[in-house]
Amino acid sequence: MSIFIDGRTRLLVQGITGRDGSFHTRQMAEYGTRVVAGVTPGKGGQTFDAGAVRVPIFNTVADAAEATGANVSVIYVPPLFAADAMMEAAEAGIPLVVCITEGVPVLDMTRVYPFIRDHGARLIGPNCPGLITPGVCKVGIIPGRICTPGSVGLVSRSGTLTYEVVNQLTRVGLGQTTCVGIGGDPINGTNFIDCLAAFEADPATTAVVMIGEIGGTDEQDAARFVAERMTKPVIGFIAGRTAPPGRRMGHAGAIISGSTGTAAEKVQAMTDAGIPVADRPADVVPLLRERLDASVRR
Amino acid sequence: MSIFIDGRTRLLVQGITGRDGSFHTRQMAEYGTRVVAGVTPGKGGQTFDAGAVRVPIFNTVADAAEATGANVSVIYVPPLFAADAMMEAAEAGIPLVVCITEGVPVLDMTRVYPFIRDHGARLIGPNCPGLITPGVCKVGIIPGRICTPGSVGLVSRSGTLTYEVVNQLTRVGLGQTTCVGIGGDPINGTNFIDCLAAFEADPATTAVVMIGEIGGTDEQDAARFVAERMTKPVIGFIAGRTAPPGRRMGHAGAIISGSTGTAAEKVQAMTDAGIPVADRPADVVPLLRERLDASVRR
Amino acid sequence: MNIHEYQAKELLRQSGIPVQPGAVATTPAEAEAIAQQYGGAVVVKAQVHAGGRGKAGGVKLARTPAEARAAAERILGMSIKGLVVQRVLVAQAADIASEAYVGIIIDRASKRPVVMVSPAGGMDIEEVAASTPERIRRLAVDTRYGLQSFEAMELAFFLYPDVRQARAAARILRQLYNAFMEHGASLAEINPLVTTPAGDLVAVDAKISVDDNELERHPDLAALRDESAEAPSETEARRANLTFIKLEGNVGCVVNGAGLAMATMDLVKHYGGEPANFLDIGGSSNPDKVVSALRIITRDRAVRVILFNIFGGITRTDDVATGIVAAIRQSPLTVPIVIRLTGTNEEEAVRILAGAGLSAMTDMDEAVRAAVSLVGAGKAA
Amino acid sequence: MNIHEYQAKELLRQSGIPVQPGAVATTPAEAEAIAQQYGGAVVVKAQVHAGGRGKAGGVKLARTPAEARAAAERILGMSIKGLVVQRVLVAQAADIASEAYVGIIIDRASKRPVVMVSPAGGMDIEEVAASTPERIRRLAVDTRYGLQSFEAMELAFFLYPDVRQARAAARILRQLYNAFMEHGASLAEINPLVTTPAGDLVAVDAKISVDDNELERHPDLAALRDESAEAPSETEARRANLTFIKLEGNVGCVVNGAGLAMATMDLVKHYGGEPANFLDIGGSSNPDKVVSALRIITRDRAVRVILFNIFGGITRTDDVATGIVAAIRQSPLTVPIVIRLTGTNEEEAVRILAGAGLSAMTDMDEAVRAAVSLVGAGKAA
Repeated sequence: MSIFIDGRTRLLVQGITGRDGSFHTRQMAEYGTRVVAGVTPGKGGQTFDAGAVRVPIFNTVADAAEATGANVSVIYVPPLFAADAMMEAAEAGIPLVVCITEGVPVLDMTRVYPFIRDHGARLIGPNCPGLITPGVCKVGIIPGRICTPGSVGLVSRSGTLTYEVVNQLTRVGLGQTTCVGIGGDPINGTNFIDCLAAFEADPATTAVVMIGEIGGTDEQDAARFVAERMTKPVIGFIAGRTAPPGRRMGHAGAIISGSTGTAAEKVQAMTDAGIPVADRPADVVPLLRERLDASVRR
Repeated sequence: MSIFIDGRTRLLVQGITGRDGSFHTRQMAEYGTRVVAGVTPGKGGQTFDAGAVRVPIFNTVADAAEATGANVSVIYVPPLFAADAMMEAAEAGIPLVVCITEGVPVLDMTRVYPFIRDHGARLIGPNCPGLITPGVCKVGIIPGRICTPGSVGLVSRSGTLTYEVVNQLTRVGLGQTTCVGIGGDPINGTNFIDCLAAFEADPATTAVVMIGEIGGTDEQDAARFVAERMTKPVIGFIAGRTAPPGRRMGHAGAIISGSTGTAAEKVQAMTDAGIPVADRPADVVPLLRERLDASVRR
Repeated sequence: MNIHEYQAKELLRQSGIPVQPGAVATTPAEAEAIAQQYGGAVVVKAQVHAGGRGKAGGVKLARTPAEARAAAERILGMSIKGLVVQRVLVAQAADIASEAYVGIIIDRASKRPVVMVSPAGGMDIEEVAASTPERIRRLAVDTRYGLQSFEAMELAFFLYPDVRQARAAARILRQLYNAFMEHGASLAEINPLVTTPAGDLVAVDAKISVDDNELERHPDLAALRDESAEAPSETEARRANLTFIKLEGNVGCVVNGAGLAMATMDLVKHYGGEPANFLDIGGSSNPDKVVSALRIITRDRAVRVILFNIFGGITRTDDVATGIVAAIRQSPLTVPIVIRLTGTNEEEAVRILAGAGLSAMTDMDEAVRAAVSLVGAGKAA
Repeated sequence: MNIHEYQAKELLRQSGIPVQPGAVATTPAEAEAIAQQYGGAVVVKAQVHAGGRGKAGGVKLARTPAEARAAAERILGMSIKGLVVQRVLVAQAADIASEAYVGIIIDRASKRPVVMVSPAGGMDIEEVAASTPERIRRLAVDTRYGLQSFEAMELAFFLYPDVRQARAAARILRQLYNAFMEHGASLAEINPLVTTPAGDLVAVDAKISVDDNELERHPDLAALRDESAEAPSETEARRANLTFIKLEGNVGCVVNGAGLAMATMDLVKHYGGEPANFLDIGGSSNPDKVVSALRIITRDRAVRVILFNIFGGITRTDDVATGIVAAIRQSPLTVPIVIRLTGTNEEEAVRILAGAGLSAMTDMDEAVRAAVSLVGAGKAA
């Protein structure tokens, strides 16, 4: 079992013929993901050679969804076109939209967010590495070979830091149900709580690692959620403990949220919620082991 | 009993110090309606003399709603300010908003309609005479003396034509639970079906008169609703049987709806649904009597 | 409010849409000069608020400036559906590879603006809808988001398989949508949207109607109104804030409220009469409005009887009575008048009318029957 | 991207907001000429991207043109928080009855732009938030509808009991919101929004930051960038598409990905070191980016050791290795370098580095410890 993607995932790639889109389509197909359609306006009717399969290309997501029954879309289009691509996918009835694109203007996201919600879809990202259900299906850019199937869920705001942690889990044999990179942009579609709730509901997941960073209050909200609603052990890590204050968000954001979004504040909130927080990435594995052992003993 | 408004109605008047607003506030108060607040920006803190009561004036609907617990708002502001007024009322949490103003731009309504829906409010109008629960409460401009309490529900797209029919009902002793004028604009907040469903659910209403006119497909949709969902007798009237085609809507509207919105089409749909349709306003009363007698006999 | 083709094209041009070049002429000499300036063939088109200009001979191709002059000579002053042509548009003739239709209107059912496109351009879209409905594609736009790029592309691909043309059409659709919203339009269409042999898109005919309720917000658009292109009764009615539609019968109707006005017309027919007009004096009418209404009605020589049907709510019936008396004092009636009024200040109204020797009824049915029976009698009531 | 006060004011002026008149001078003579032209008292203000200009002596009142010249002489060339003043704004001094704050930023929690207003204008809004939070009112704007009139009025009444001023403020708030959206801003504020003794509102200081991600869409705004007001390393980093923030330590870090970069800095601290910078080379990095990164880092004289931490995903580690080798060939390093790389094309990367006599580690912890232990050693690894 897993969250969000599994063996029934039928993937559509928006921007399939672009530089990043074509490269990662091949990677995803090679990993075993069922890539059923691609979209590049003007190339409708052509096919894309993804190695193992030839993927039909369509002019629009609506056409692609109708013809192929795609149920997940992953977006690799340039930043100024990403908002339109996300909304196109939601409008076409795709229930899960994953946007890899980095550099999407935040004001675009103030329109995309309600649009996605109005359409009952889930958005992961933008500016995220996507997600992977090891051994089954990968949507995005997380390197497949650093993952292995297992029972740990992982959710992270970061890209390469996720790889770092997943890699350590895999090296010691702690496989994963699903690893989700939710992205670090100020406005994104899916937050920690969404993923934690999904992991809590997923019978195959026995523990969760959450990797946060400075800025915003998402980790604090997640900590409260863990304390109040979760039965499974959660281990945390927060990047940016030594970051100088105010360099990412500016002061005004802090005024609004009533929080400066510092690492200290987040670590405190997580500790208060009973979440062990690793000091170093290398401490995640021992902390996780400890909690898993404790669970078993209980 | 009644629909939408009753003895618990606490009315707020937007544009209370304007020409129409001040006149009708006095009329409504005199009729016994509980007018609890008025809004005129810049006159916050003053009071309005409504004869029987002095009504406190506020600068904003939010202030008024918070201070007085108003649960219905009626709007008498100039047409170009009406959209803002309707949205202000909905945003302030007023569950029923009645807009009397005529001449609201239809593009304004394309924004107001989803806004009202997003806020879970009900809008009646714009360009409508409002509604009255005879003997209890009146919101809008329907003359109180032509109504009398009873068990007939009335819903109409028209203003004075409504008065004509209500007057005839009253003259022969057929009193009304509630009379609702939904307005004749291309985009309005509440349609026939909304009112028919409310009358069907209202134990005090035993029969309904619906008064339609040419344009759109609201009457046809309502006819289907009556056939499928209503147990109470419904009598109809359609104005505009002799109107030249295409003078109100233009051809393109008809293309969209797949209908020309003619009176003949509407009368046919209603007849097909088992709704007796009066040829003249004066025929409404005999038709209604006939159906009521039939109901009693059943 | 309708505006002329040349005005609509100017608005579209301002929105960035590629529009066939053209200029307006009010004389044959001006038309010739414009043709001279463009060099090649031009099309001379009557600027009137009426459909079917082509069939009426109001659109002519001219290969030379002299032909343009001759065409303008024939078209200017021509009457199309009762409207005299005062201006022609002299436009560069476009080379046409194909023609499409794109338009936007308000849809009551979805409560949204709806964009319609069809590859069957140049034809009346009504005809396309009737004969080949599958050649029209519609999209209801959520105004909270506007017409999105992807939506415009979906529509554009329905018109053009070629991606370059589809992109150009998508851009035009979004510009048209923006123009529609910005100008408070109730209709905006480009028909035909021409593809040239080189593959470029250009708007060759355009129509925009502006919601009258928006005009106060758009004084620049209100200024585009061409009263010379309207019937004088329409102009007067609009200025007096009355809704007036001329019909073919002889019973002149003055009513308060559109629904009651239609019901009154229906009842006139029911009793075998023919309404001469739809006239709604609206709510909160003052005596001046009534005077204007009577002036408009009596100008119609077909009218044989005047029927007032007033149900006073906001409308004070005494105001109406005062208006009737004032109008008759200004110019005595030459046809009979039947007055039905009931409601607000009814007693006062009856008193005012009696003072001028007029009587009033209170029942609508009775009044309509009386008016119809008076048609042909030709004497004052 | 930050723009200068005078640029922000020009944008607000274009949006219709009443702005204090002013003009930019780059010399004392120009400042005098501007003051001469305005006649009365002026304020001479340093145009730098730094807060606290007033406390630093960068804002001076001048009663005469001569005083304006003298003020400009003192301010031009002055260094404020390390930034040299190249321009001054010479603005007509405003008569002040009261001061308010109005601003808009993006709020992560509501995922909307939030409008903030406070009658405590002229102060740092952070200070107001800390000391008298009840004097700030916030509104999260639903961008699907925009800032509505009634919302603007609610905020405006919080600032001004007088309806005339409230209406003027509501108009300014909507204009500010439109400017914010139109220019792709991440921050737009007017502080103070001054009420004159006559009761008029005027923007006396303004600040706008534009989302860097929007600049491609707004070439006119991108052109407002003042590179003379930036540190050279920031300019170079931006041009190379690197995210670089200078810090106070001596361990120069080059990392791919912001999260990993922060985690690397944290680990440096954890082992007793001090990071000299945050530097994210991003995904899909090419060798040129790495060369730029090394050039930026080595320019910092405080750096005693260079630490690469690369986890190859999209980033190919062989590209990074190629870049390192190329940079060292161009200008040999004078400080030791520690390289950790793992992931995509790792074997090839190791081979490339070995060819230049460099070795690489695969464990992050180990690499960071090694780098920290090398601080002070001063010799190449």
